[in-house]
Amino acid sequence: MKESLMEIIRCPMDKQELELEPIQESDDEVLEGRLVCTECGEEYPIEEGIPNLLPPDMRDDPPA
Amino acid sequence: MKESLMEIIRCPMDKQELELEPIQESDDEVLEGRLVCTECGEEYPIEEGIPNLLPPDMRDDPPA
Amino acid sequence: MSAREEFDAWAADGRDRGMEERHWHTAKHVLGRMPVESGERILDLGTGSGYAARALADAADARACGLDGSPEMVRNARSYAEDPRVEFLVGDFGALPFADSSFDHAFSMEAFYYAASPHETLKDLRRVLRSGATFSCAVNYYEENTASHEWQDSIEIPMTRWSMDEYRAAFDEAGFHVAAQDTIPDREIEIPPSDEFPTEGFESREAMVERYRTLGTLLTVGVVP
Amino acid sequence: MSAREEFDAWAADGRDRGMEERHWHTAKHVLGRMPVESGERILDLGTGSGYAARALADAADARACGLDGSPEMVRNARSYAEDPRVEFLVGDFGALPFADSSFDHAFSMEAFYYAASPHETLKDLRRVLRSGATFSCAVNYYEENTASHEWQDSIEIPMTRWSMDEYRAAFDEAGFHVAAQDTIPDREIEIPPSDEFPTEGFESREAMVERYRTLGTLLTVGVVP
Ligand SMILES: Nc1ncnc2c1ncn2[C@@H]1O[C@H](CSCC[C@H](N)C(=O)O)[C@@H](O)[C@H]1O
Ligand SMILES: Nc1ncnc2c1ncn2[C@@H]1O[C@H](CSCC[C@H](N)C(=O)O)[C@@H](O)[C@H]1O
Repeated sequence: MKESLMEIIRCPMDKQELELEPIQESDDEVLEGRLVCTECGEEYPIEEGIPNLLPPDMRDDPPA
Repeated sequence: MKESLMEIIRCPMDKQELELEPIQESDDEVLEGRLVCTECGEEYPIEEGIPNLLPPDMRDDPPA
Repeated sequence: MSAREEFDAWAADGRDRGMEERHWHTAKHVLGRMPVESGERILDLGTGSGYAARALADAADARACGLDGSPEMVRNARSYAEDPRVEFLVGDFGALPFADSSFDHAFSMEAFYYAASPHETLKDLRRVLRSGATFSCAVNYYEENTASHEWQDSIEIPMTRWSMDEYRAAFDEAGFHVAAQDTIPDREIEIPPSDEFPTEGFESREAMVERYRTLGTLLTVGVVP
Repeated sequence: MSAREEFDAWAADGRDRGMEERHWHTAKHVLGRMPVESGERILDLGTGSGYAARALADAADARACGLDGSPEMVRNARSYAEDPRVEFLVGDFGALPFADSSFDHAFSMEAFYYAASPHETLKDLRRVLRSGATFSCAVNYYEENTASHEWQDSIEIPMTRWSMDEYRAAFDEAGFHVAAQDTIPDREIEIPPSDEFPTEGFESREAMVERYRTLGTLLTVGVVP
């Protein structure tokens, strides 16, 4: 995920701004990290360069 | 020309309402008549059922 | 020669019906895309033989009004139409004789570029269309269609030759939202085998294929905000 | 099975690429009509393999963002795209993770009807689109396409089957102006000779011709006022 995406992505629940917490970065992308809602505090993972902005109840792995 | 067209036609010059002066009518159409602008008084002919709403300087027959 | 004399002469020659036949190949697709609801009022700008007004009334149960600057064209158009939902009048693109928000949609085929002041005509069109109305503007004469450039040589009326970008920009400037733009191929016109070229119109078969099958008709659709 | 599990399984099976190949026949025409300007931001809703996002970036020099609810689809889509103008993210049609007026246009192919609350999704889409933005919504599953009705039997996710009229009405209700509606034929899919019918999908050659060459893909284009 490129940082420029921060301009448009928001918390799926309350549409408020997100804060980017990078964990691992490449030249121009965040590969691992977190997006934290500045309003509700909900955390959204960035894994293998892909932000997962599903609502929290849809994000978690289904029970096997 | 059907009378219902009066709802939408206007004087081409000042876009004001027209008054219908029928001369010859059929069942549901005005075949000959005049449309007179309620504002500027300009007259537009209806001939063979067709209203001619060209601006006056374009309407007149070209000199032969 | 004035526009009126020119097009009156075309109508007297029966060119209105010839255009109808050729233009229908692509115009029917333009008409088919228009989101017309039953009972809506549609303007056909530069109606010629009036085929689009007739088709809209017939297929969509719309009330269609065909405007044309040539009294002879309109006389013909009226004589071809029996449908009480179809009306015709004589008027000029430079002074649309309609109230504000008169129409739910507008259509124009191979006519718009004859407007003496196309930017003014677009603005006036916007005025006579309601909010949410569409204007489907179809032309075969445009910059990218190089085969069309020479058409200006055979007619004294000045023709506006915009590119696809220029159409979008002009719509935008007149206050339309550009909703779509496309070139619609003419898949129906017969293209003779290679050995019959050059023909009167085309140097080579490839040029004719490009003109019709690839470029076809440029459609720009605007929506009133 | 949840939507996520269902489509993750499709992605793992390589069905994303299969859909890309088939859907491209009509999707390319939808994309070709979009009035995209260089540098504009486009949303591809239910991006699958991400082909539309790639094509928009490539052809129109746009910045395309593909959203999909299936992490496996998005992983694949990211792996196929090298273009820095293309981005992908995981998200659901029911909770679009974007700021107001984020996009200049939106596109969706064979995905919209999976939305759990399609009316809500349309309203939310309107929110994330700027004034003047278009939404091109393309579906093969719709009321008039009777051959598509049985698709629901082979998938547990509920699918919304609107008619052409219902699409226009829903767009209208969500605050879009309907700018165009059309069925785009698939002229490329191979249709076997009559004696090979019935096939798995079609009783007769006529039924297959109707499904693809006549009905094809339903496109509804909305514009934000
Ligand atoms: N300034 C103007 N005002 C009104 N009509 C005009 C005009 N300039 C040209 N026209 C009309 O535009 C038409 C162009 S020919 C196209 C006719 C028809 N739409 C078709 O597709 O066949 C002619 O009928 C001509 O009389
Ligand atoms: N509720 C939802 N939210 C987000 N994506 C969804 C969704 N329901 C279905 N999808 C996605 O929509 C896609 C439909 S398949 C179509 C993919 C692609 N547009 C193409 O034309 O080939 C799948 O990738 C699926 O994961």
